[in-house]
Amino acid sequence: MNRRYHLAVWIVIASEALLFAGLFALYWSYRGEYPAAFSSGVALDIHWIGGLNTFILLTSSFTIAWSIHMMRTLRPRAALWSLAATVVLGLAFLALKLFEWSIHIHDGIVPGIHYYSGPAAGRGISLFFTLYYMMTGLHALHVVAGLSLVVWVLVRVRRGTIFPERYVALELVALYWHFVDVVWVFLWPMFYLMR
Amino acid sequence: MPASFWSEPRGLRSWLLTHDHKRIGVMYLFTVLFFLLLGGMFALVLRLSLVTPENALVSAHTYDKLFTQHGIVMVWLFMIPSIPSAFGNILLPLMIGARDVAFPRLNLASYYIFLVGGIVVCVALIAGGVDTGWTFYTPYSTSSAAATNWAVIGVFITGISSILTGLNFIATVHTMRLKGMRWRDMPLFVWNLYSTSIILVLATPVLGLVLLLVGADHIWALGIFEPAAGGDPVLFQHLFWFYSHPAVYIMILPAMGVVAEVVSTFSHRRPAWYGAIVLASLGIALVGFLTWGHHMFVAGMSTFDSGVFGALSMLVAIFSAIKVFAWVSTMYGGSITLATPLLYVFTFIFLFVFGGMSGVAVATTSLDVHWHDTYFVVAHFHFIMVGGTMTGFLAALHYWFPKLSGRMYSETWAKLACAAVSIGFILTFTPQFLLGNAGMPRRYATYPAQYQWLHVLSTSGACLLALGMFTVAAYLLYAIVRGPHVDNPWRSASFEWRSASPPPSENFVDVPVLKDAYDYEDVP
Amino acid sequence: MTARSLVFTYILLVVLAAASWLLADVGGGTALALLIAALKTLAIALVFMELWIGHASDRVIAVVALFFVVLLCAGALADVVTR
Amino acid sequence: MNELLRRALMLPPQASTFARGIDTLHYIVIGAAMVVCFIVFVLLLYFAIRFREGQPRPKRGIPHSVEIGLAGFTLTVFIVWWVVGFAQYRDMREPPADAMRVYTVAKQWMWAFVYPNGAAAEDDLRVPVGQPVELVMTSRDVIHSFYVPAFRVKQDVVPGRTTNVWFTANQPGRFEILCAEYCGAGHSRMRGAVIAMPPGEYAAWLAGHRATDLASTGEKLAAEQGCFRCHTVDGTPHLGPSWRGLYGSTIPLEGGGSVVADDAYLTESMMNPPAKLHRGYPPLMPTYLGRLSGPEAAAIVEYIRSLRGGP
Repeated sequence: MNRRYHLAVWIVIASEALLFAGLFALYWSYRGEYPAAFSSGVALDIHWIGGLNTFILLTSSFTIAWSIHMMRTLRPRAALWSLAATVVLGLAFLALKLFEWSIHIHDGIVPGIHYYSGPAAGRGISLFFTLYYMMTGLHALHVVAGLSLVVWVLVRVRRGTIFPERYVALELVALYWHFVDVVWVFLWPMFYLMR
Repeated sequence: MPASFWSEPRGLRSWLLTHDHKRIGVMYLFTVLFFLLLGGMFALVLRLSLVTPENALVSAHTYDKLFTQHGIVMVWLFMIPSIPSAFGNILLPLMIGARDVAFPRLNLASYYIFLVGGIVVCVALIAGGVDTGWTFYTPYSTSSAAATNWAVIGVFITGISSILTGLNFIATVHTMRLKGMRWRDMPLFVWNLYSTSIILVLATPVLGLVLLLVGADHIWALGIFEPAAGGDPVLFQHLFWFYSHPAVYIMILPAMGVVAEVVSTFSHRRPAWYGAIVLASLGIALVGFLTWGHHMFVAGMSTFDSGVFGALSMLVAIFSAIKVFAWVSTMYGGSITLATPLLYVFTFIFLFVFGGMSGVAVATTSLDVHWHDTYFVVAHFHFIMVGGTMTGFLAALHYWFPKLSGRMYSETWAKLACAAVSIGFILTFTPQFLLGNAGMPRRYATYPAQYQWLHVLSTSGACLLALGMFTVAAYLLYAIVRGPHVDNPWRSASFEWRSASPPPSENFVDVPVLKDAYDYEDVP
Repeated sequence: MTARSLVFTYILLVVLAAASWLLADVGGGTALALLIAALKTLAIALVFMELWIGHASDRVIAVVALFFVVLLCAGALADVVTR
Repeated sequence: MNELLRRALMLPPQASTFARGIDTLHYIVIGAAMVVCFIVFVLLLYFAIRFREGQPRPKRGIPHSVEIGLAGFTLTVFIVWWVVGFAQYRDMREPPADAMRVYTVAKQWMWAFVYPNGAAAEDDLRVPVGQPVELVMTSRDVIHSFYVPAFRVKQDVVPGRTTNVWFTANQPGRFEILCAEYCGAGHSRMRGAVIAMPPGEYAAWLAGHRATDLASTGEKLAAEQGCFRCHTVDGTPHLGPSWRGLYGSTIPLEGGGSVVADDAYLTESMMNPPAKLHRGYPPLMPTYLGRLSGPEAAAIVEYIRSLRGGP
């Protein structure tokens, strides 16, 4: 009976992946057209926030996978705690992301090619940052969506409607959360590492 | 005999909040028919305005809005949802012996999302109209002052609806087949819907993204395709056509499914090369994603890419050719009854073959340089869309009309209408091939005077086509009220004909027993 | 999946992330960073998303989706590079 | 035969060296389409009559080998068409070295040409018969498409970059230029003409229009360097400020202050654009250091000076 739900979530993941594919294609094409501008753009990004956020999301992926393992080994309380950890980590990611954006906006780096007045000059730099805001913004939206699903599952675990005999909802939300993490796994090198 | 799904839970509320896939399919059918009427009206005014070279009927700006809105309404509000969402919803569960689709509530949600999307597009038509062409090419679409935002949001919403429909169908086919029904026992219509759903799910998100980028550019001037800071409009075309070429296969694959069923039923013979048709359907779905570049041979794309996309486009054409050979071979050695659905299928095959070959002609790189964006291309895709999907839709409408209403339409009127539609179509679009050869570009409000006689011919054909369509509507409505009662007029062996016509809301009264969908010997 | 495999995968992911970061500082190329990202994706998909022990159709969906993402990027990039 | 088919299919006259080859491939592909269509339809009708209800039915259907054979044959034919088609396409995309370069600017609903000798023309392009002509095109606003049906050539004109198309007229005459990419209300009025003239006549016409003074050499150089992609000459600002009335005016600078646009400022802006950036324009201009010699830069400044008068 659960087979259709797993299939449905995998199909949602596939279509969300294609949604990001459009932006990835734009990023790589513009990087092909303006390699220098994109390198100087990456150099301008705040690297410690990027690195820390990667660590946070990887850990949150682990904690939600761990909560499923706990549920399967009949320890719903431990599952609850690791779900709580996932939520905290997710919120930390969002906080760091907003903090990073505020720094950028303070430096004059804003989305939209006509408003760009940041340090680096030349063709393509404002494209890099417009893409940066669009891709990290869309990803942040997906983090918020994933996080609200995790909170919803956490509440149902606490209320006991999700218990070791029936926890398909937890598995589905975990799948979606892992997908959101995988998108960040690709975003991180593109915006923070590829100088 | 249990009451049919039409009357069983009575009351408007039971219809508006139904979970029954058949009722949702019927609601889709009527919504889609309304949009067909709307799009058709735009087309008729377009054709009438083109009768005079200096276009006395409408101003150039109004003409631009007309062909844009004709494109948007017909592509997203009729062609894409017509066979999958309307007939697919009604028949898919019946054909695989299932009680309902995998996610009934999601199915209802997808109908209402489609309805909202359609309404928002209509708001765009009223709030100043859209004049960017259904392709929304930047930088014109991001700089045009018309109500592009409304149309973009409306189409985005219908996109969400088609993703949900695709998801529902894939889940249904994977998990809800009757016990013992293997993949190779499924009817070909289900296989074609399954391939269409793969494209619906994978291609529509990219359209959603591109439309959001155009909308965002209007509201916040993001300028991601803006040449001012190095943006590249050709990249918009890459993303748009990555969706829009598979979208044309979303339109044709379900019609191919209908043709496969109709040919098999009216030849009373198992479909020839069943495996080849299934592989061709999946092939079209997957290889269809590789060929989008043939829309951009003269758009400023590199020669290398033009070569690669040209070759891949030839590959995808071969799958359609295999299907045509398979249909024709199905008729060899059958016992054929010439009913209207089969006549529509003849029209389909004739127009689809010529439309498809003209498509291969335009995919041949050097020929496309002369023909791109001319009336040759307009004629090509109308041969496939109207000649293909529309005749497929009409064949489906006639073939499953007894199943849905339990009544029979009058064959003589139907054959007359079929003749009118076919001749009207050929009269409308063959002159446009010649116009394209002569070099008349598409989307032209005024044209050099020497082409006038071709346009007059084309407009007269359009009127005949419209007349044919209204005749179809007339005698079908008449048949609903006064048609004689029938149960399985075509003596089809397919699963959906095993239950009563019209079927009860739980589809099969007794647990359905697995039978071969194409075994015509043991039909009652 | 067993507890041990979950923990081991998590450590592997962190190590790969750290390696990617250090290599970038040293001036590692684009391809290397993408390769490491692909490895991390593989680890997450196979272990955390249980593709390894899941149904074959889930694996097919994942592979087809990934193929089309790469296809779109490659098509657009190839055009820009060879223009 | 070629003339008969061309007239039957209403193709325009074959006025360029490409036309004949393309039309031949056209006849083959469309001929095949008609033949296949006819065969399929006749087969359908024959089957419909031969195997109608009640007629004796053969036991075995059409074997798989026929299917594979037909599919294989069709694919081979399609690939052959691609090979021929792509070869022709590649020739159309690589202009010969000795081609006459004409700079073209497409603007919402008109075409503007700048000849190699600096003479400018609108909507009508005069070319000598037999001489390869390469158009280096850019657009001022939206995507247009340069399309001459008689030459069987078409190329989109994309704003912000240059695209090329080349052709060789093989007979004198007036061949219509049309815009093939939808570009707004005037899309169907954006028509011009390529007037192919015998070489002698063309030389005479050109003599009458030769421009030798420094300003027009400057204009030619500006066109060659692609300045017109960002700067207009009719006063309307585009990606960069317009040159009309620029010389001698005081212009506001980014980050405050202003400067008189004299020879020194114009030359400096060419060599180091972001030094004194005109307020309100994005810092997009690449440097021309090493790409423009002293006299060439002076010629362009002279051309800008010639535009200082009223519009």
